[in-house]
Amino acid sequence: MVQGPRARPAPSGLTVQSVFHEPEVHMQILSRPELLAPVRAMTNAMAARVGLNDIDACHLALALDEALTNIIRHGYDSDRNGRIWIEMGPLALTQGLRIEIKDRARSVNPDELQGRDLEDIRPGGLGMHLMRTLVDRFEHANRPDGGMQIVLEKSSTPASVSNAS
Amino acid sequence: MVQGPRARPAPSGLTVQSVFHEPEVHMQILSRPELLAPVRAMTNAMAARVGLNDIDACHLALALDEALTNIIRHGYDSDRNGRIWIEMGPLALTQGLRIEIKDRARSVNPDELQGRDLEDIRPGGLGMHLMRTLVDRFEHANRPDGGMQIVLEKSSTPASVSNAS
Amino acid sequence: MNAGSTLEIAVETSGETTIVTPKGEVDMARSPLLRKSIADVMKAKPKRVVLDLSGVPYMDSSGLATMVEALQNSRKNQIPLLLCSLTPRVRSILEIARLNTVFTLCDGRAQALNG
Amino acid sequence: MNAGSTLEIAVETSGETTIVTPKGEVDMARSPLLRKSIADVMKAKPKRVVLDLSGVPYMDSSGLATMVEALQNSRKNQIPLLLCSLTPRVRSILEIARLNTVFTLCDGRAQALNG
Ligand SMILES: Nc1ncnc2c1ncn2[C@@H]1O[C@H](COP(=O)(O)OP(=O)(O)O)[C@@H](O)[C@H]1O
Ligand SMILES: Nc1ncnc2c1ncn2[C@@H]1O[C@H](COP(=O)(O)OP(=O)(O)O)[C@@H](O)[C@H]1O
Repeated sequence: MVQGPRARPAPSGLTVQSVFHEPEVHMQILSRPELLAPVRAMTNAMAARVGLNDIDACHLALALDEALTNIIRHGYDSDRNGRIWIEMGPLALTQGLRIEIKDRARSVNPDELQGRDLEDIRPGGLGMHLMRTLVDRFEHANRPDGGMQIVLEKSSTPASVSNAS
Repeated sequence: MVQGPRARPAPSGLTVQSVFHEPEVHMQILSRPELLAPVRAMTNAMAARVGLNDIDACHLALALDEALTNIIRHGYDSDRNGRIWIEMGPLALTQGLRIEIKDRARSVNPDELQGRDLEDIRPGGLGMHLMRTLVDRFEHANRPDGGMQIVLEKSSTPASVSNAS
Repeated sequence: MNAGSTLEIAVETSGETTIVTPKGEVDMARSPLLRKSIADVMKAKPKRVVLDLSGVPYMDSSGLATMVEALQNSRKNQIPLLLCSLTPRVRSILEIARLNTVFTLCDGRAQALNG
Repeated sequence: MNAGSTLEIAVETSGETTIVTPKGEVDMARSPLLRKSIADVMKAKPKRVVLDLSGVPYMDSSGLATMVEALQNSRKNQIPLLLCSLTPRVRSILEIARLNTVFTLCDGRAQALNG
């Protein structure tokens, strides 16, 4: 009997749990592009649950998507059996959502993660720019035990601001 | 600094991983009604990923919802900090999805789980009937280590059948 | 959109009929809102109540229970309750719960108002 | 619905214009399908290509990259490429990527066909 991929405990993070956010959902997914849509659907609904509007929810889901896409493509080199851990929960001080992402893929020098210059119109290199721009807080670090950790936070923007464009 | 709820390893199950299904997503959620919508969104997208049509996906998501609702209300007595583990992945032999649900709530005599007679029109007691009817395979057991384990499986019905009504 | 809940409920009157139109998925977290809306409407003793379900793509057993309770309330108070404009998913859920024959179902709102 | 993919792409012609209409979310798993569709359309050397995005509620950077590639292809082959009917979400994503000024955007399909 073949053993399927089993859940493993998430690697321990660089930050400790705090009064500023409370994880409500912990996930472990395999590094497969087909799982991006399910995770996105969950993210949008979690964002609505904490009070983010439709556009803000979409932008947070996009930031997470870009992080996962990079981990799948660059971190795990498109191996379909890598593990990715995702944690989501409301921020305590504002209406907002915090997402923490961890992998056990090869870690990379943060200087390599700049992405391309936007003036240089060509496919690729957009992911890092989008992630940085789409959320209020973006952190990206190598963990001492190997692998990476990404933090994304987005709070509710007042309707008047977010509906402006 | 207050420690938020941390992820704990899922309790070990009664069944072993097999060639017949492959878990792709492992989740741990807190026992909160507000998390039903995010889990449902994820379930619908996972069902679409394995090829279930819209109505079948909705029925599987409903069966999961009923299981979670019962665990939240009856198992954890509406305590908002209980843990529920959910595992999802494609079936190997048919286009379908398997979902496994575990809790560490008080377990219950399976005879108590009958639900009400459908002829008796009153609110409540519908959940068990729906769960049994909505999926192809429904298993409900007490684990030796305490808590319950529920298995739900649903395979794709041919379009001609599912669109008939 | 109000934080945490994405069920919105509109109540309007047309002649002596009160129409309740929930918009969003009805689950354990949201059915109390629907229960309260319908109870409030019944208290005003309208001649008829129509529950327009066109905006409800999903309903679980707590939603079904809410509607069964409303039906019992309507019988006790002799206020006819009609459901109209069910989405295919909600219709299929009602059928599986074998409640489709218990409620008075109308295809559209016009039919419910004239029926 | 085909298993695993929920992106459907319709290709039609109107006069000398070819219109490509994807329906669904475009992410890393689905953008290769869109890339191939557009490449096939370009190969037939139509006078103009319109990408109707009314059915695309979401697009990630792999979708954007696909469109940038299509634009480069269109410039090389001197086949004008127009995007029309963007949803508010996709428009906002294009703006954040600062690609809204790089592409020719039209409000509706009619405008794209006459423009
Ligand atoms: N998780 C990761 N692991 C390893 N390398 C990464 C990771 N994320 C990004 N990178 C590196 O950073 C570069 C820029 O990433 P990005 O802006 O998303 O553009 P793209 O992925 O299209 O190249 C990538 O080409 C890759 O070399
Ligand atoms: N996870 C559970 N833990 C404990 N008791 C349960 C659980 N699920 C169901 N039950 C029992 O089974 C009964 C029938 O459940 P159900 O058909 O869902 O109807 P309802 O929840 O509306 O009463 C419940 O009233 C409860 O006593």
